Amino acid sequence: MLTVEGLRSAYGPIEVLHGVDLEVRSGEIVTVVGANGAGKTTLLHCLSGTQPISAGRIQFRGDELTTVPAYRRLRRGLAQSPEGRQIFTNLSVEENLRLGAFLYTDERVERDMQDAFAMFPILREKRNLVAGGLSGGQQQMLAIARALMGRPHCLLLDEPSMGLAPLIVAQIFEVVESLRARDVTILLVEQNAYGALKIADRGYVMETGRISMTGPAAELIADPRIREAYLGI
Amino acid sequence: MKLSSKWVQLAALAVLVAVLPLFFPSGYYYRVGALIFVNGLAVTGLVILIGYAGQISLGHAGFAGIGGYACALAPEHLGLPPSLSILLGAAISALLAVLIGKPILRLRGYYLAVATLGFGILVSMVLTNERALTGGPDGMAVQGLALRKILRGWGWRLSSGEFWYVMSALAMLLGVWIALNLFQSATGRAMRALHGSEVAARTVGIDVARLKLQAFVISAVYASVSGSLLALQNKFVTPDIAGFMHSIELVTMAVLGGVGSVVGAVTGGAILTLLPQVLTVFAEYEQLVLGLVMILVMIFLPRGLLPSIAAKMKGRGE
Amino acid sequence: MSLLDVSGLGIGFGGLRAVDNVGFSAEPGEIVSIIGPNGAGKTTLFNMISGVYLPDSGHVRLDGRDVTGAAPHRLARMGLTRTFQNLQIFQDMTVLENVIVGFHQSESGALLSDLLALPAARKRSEIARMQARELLRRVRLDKAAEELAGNLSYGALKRLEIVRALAMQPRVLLLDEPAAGCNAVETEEIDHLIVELAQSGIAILLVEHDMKMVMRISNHVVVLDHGEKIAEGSPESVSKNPDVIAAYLGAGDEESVDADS
Amino acid sequence: MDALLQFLLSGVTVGAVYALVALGFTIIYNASDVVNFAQGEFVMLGGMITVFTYQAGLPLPLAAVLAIAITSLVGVALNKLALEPARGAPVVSLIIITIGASIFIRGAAQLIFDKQLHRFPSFSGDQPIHILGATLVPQSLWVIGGAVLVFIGLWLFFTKTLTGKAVLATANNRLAAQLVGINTGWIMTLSFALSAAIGALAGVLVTPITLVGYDVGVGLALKGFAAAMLGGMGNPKGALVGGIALGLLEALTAGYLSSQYKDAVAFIVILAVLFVMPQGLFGKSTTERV
Amino acid sequence: DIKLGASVSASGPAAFLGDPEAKTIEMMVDQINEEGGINGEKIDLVLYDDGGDPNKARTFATRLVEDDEVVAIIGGSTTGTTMSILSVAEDAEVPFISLAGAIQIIDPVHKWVFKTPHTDRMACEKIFSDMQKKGITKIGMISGTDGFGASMQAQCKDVAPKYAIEILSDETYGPQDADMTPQLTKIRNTQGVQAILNPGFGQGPAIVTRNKAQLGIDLPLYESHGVASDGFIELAGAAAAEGVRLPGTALLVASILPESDPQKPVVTAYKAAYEAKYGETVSTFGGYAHDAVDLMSHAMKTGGNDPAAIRDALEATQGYVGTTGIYSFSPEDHLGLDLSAFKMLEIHDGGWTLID
Ligand SMILES: Nc1ncnc2c1ncn2[C@@H]1O[C@H](COP(=O)(O)OP(=O)(O)OP(=O)(O)O)[C@@H](O)[C@H]1O
Ligand SMILES: Nc1ncnc2c1ncn2[C@@H]1O[C@H](COP(=O)(O)OP(=O)(O)OP(=O)(O)O)[C@@H](O)[C@H]1O
Ligand SMILES: [Mg+2]
Ligand SMILES: [Mg+2]
Repeated sequence: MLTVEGLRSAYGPIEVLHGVDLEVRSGEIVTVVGANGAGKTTLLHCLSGTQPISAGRIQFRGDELTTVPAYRRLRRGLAQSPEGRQIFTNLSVEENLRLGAFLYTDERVERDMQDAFAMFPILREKRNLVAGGLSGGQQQMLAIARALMGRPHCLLLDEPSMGLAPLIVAQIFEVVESLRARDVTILLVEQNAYGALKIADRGYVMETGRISMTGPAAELIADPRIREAYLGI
Repeated sequence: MKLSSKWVQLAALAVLVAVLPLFFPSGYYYRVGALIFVNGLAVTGLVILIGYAGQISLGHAGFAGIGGYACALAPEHLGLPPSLSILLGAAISALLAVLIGKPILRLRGYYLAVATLGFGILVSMVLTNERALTGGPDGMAVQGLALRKILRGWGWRLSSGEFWYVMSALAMLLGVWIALNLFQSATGRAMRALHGSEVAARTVGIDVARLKLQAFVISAVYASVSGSLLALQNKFVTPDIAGFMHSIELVTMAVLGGVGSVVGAVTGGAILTLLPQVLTVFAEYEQLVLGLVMILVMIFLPRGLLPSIAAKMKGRGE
Repeated sequence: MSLLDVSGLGIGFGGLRAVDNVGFSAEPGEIVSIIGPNGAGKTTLFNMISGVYLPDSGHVRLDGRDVTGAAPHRLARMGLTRTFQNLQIFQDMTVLENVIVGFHQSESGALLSDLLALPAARKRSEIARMQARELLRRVRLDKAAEELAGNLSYGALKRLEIVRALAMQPRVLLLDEPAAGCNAVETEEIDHLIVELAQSGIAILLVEHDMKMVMRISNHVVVLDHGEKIAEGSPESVSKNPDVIAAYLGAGDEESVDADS
Repeated sequence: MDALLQFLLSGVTVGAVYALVALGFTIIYNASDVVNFAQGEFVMLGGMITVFTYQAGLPLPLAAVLAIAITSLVGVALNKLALEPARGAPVVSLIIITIGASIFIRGAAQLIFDKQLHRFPSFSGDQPIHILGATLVPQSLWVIGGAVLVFIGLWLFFTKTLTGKAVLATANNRLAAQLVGINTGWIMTLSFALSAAIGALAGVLVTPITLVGYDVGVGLALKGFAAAMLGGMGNPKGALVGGIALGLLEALTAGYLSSQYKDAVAFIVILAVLFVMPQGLFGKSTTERV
Repeated sequence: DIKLGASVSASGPAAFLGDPEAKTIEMMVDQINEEGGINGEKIDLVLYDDGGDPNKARTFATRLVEDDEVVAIIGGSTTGTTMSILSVAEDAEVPFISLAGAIQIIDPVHKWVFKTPHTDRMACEKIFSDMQKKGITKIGMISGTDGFGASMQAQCKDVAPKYAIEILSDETYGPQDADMTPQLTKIRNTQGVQAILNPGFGQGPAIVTRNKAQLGIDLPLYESHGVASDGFIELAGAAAAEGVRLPGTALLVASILPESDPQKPVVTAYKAAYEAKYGETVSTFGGYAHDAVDLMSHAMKTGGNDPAAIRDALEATQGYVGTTGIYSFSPEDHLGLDLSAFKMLEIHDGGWTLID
């Protein structure tokens, strides 16, 4: 579904991704774990087209994605719930969700919105309020819901559990699993590595801009190096 | 910014000031030099306000007007020597800055811009309308500085152009020195911090309102002194000195050169002062070229001339 | 008389009572955790205690002095400071400068001495600079000291915010989700740092969704839901409270702690 | 009494001129947070192009449409050639670009056209309309009507259409806008075209009253900016109300206090309003959670 | 070659004045050079556009004397720019002919400074004497707040008592204002006003004239010499401008001047040349520049390349016939015009008519 080869990217003169190879197969949940500053967020932004890449290529559902502008990638089926939420703070919760489905004008939009409200009832309560007034966790829910409104084939999640209460974290992981059932492929970046690896099929470990390890999630959980460096066990 | 870089920047400026006259083919160049320094002084003040503290002003020419007219009016009505009138103007400007700064500095961004704009317009309107006092739109004459005569008494014969070149350069260097001191000081750092995040600045104990006011007052004094020097060397002053266009010109100079850096902003001032002099060759196309230069600089050097160039060189070095 | 005493604090936004009649106190060296579902009012409570919002009912007392509604910078000078859930970093300043700003109170003197770079001002700055470096070393950010703060990754910025607050040598420190965005190992480091701070006599208020951390280090836990305090007590007692389990922790307490590890 | 009415009519007429300029600011501001100081030049172009094409023999309506179309193109060009290449630059830099563009357009206009003042005939003649002893020229009704129509159009655009929302989203968070599939580049193009068109329309409507010359833009932009800030930047309602309020303030001051200080009084009132309402009359305060 | 310097406001708010001035200066110098120059020497013109900014004007003046080393200067479209150039010219001892109106330029007399336009004070006097003839004693005044309007307003207030004229209402408008009905309504509602006087230039007077018609105010309207051009009638509209009176120069009425008028050949020649070259109608302001260049070139014929000699020759000029009037300078009078140079004009059927 998604293939990344030799991806390099830089902020100004400083390169932070030094040739990343990665693959996500259709219907999989794949997670990327790594320390602060490893480049996980940068990688996702490269995939979404919001961060320029200096070398390498990205293929998505058989098509070349490398040169497709960011705003066209959702049309191709690639959505992201970005780090730092990036909601539209001046617009209402409902407008945020509606813009998530910017590409669509059919009646399914309304149904998707109801689904989102069902998933996060608090958003229904706050639908007419300015999104900037939401609490941190509520904004995180909104960001995830907004990404789902784009009806992605493949969803990129950047630390979706950040700032969420334990109950909701558990719920998010359930949602992720249920999305797979709906044929949505997931690339999940998480600091909660244990939780992520538990639901993932495969995992990648990223260290300072490179993939240092990869394998089935179960194997990674069992790997002592990973347990020590990322799981703190 | 390293500790020594303050002295490097100051020394570079001072050397430039001292060496340039060797290449001056005529007295007119002293006049242009003096104008550059006078503008550089006002722009340095704006760097403190805009670049450090992150507050915009579209009305600083108002303070220049106060400084200018102080030098025109105080000698005539109060019998004050022009040199002291500069201080009087600065004091009035500072006082006014406190009075209007207190209410309007609560405003942000464009709202602050329009409030300062209003202040500038009020000043220029008073200068224009109070004809009996200020001579109205046609302006009024200003007494010269006695210092030049005194110097002559000591056998130091300077032409008016040379004299003002030296005076303005000294004033600007002093202003730049102070601004660079501020940059590295606790106050300057706090100003830049509030630029980044007001809430965070507050929670580390910075009195944001007071700090903004300090920046506003300091920059007002810079503008005032610059206005005084301009009036004194022109021996004439009109309300244009306080006009909206002058305010915009000053801000443009600051941004063009790089509003975060004192020396950059002074460079911006130099360019915008020189450009019209160079462009007289294309008289018809002057505005066209001027506008184009502004656009191109901002496109290719979005953080202003000096900082952008510095960043580019640094990038290449790495 | 406690070091920090909060009583009956409340605030509303439009029709919503975001925090209602919340009270607790904290002693030097104590770690008080505030937990609760998303939108329970934890950050809002912090905003009121630190003077960012003006509460419409209740009191905040510091050393017995009523400081309700005092400006944040006044509170900071009295020794109360905080970090932010949504990062508030001085983006265009270097990492080192960010920390030096934290030393503002001890560093700043008369404006004139700053303008003229008098020796006294230079000396104060030099001291602040050295101390700032020391602090950066403590959270392993000393290598990045000269970088622009805006270029750091999220986790690094979180740590930077904490040391900036430490620079003030606070007596009361409010931490809003300090471990968010950090992996288990990094969380543990922050964990140690907080315990260390508490041991040095600072009263710490902690908002955090990482239950493992909360249970491990708190002396006292306050639980909010819908703006109201629904429980408080020792970590053990709170974690067994059925209301808390229902509202926040979820059925399998075990599991959620597990998921966080 | 008839004097008061006359002052009010004058105020509304002038206010509608300011409102039209202020409305022009809203779209670009809403799309990019940039106050486009070249907005006044769009007004000037609208007037000047109409004057010259009309003098060249085109019927007035056609000349006006042509002027609006050409000015829109200028707006698009301004975005494509000057603002887009500078994307990512700080907002002050973008503002300086618009000031540079304003100088540039003025310089070009003085070369292409001339430095004289011009006007073309009023749309519905110059026979004044008498209302209770006060008078109004028919062109004032055109200007007022134009302002109201543009306001309604913009209000519908921003509250009822998805494209309008996309414009707001682009300014609010460009990154997120791209992530939800908004072509932010196109949104900017659209915004500049619309803003320029509104500016040009203003020029077409007001020229029979205010006259037009290559350098009328600065003054209009200044007043329009003040009006927009009084009402609250970005809000069409604010632009309309702010413009009319500013016009009324000036007229009433000129009528009852001092014509010399009418601009001063207007600014003092603006300062007073901002003191109480730091976001202007209808501006939304941005909610920034920490 | 003889170097002649000029600094006018060809752009900016005073472009109205400066644009025709610049064009005229260039045209005249070309003409002189084509005809063989001054005593065989060509005039080398250095022309700057100060944009109406006094500070820039001073810089250009400095540049003219110090860098370009000109022997004489023409320019200063506005009083503000003139005053800036004035002190430079005085210091450098270079003769300077100003193109601005205010009386303070030549009163007191500065040794090196001359000017060609009438003073605004003379315009007031001309208008008031016409009012006197019509028996008007009480007027309302509405003036622009720009330099031109404000200066003339002050002068008119000053000389009004001399003509037994009382100014009952004194209103102003800004240079960019779009509607003056409030001010005019106030004047209309002032008891006893018999006529309205509007010192100003640019778009203001045209709008005042239109607004007066809109309000149906039936009082005589006097405009200043600042609007003396055909453009004004076009902008104000022939209907609204009907009956407006103003003091103008012979230039405006070139075609209807009697053959006997000594200015007739001068004004017709200038008008023909200017309109042929630039395709736009002449204005009074271009006429000021015409006279300045002409006066200067005459003085250069005797003074050659020597600033002091040129100055002396200028001061000795007697009976020179220009577009603005007939100049006779003296050490006490560096304007050299009297009221007779002004003609009272009235707009009738969209054209100019001579009153006296
Ligand atoms: N805007 C930026 N400018 C310059 N450097 C940046 C920028 N954003 C990130 N970096 C640098 O790029 C590297 C990778 O950052 P990135 O945010 O991708 O890491 P991450 O793996 O997502 O970390 P975290 O877990 O903390 O979110 C870091 O070294 C960071 O300092
Ligand atoms: N400025 C504001 N405007 C409107 N509503 C607000 C504002 N601040 C807080 N709220 C509301 O108050 C409630 C409490 O928010 P708060 O941020 O305190 O929650 P929290 O407990 O910190 O949640 P989280 O764990 O998600 O960070 C939320 O419902 C939020 O929408
Ligand atoms: Mg990240
Ligand atoms: Mg919170």
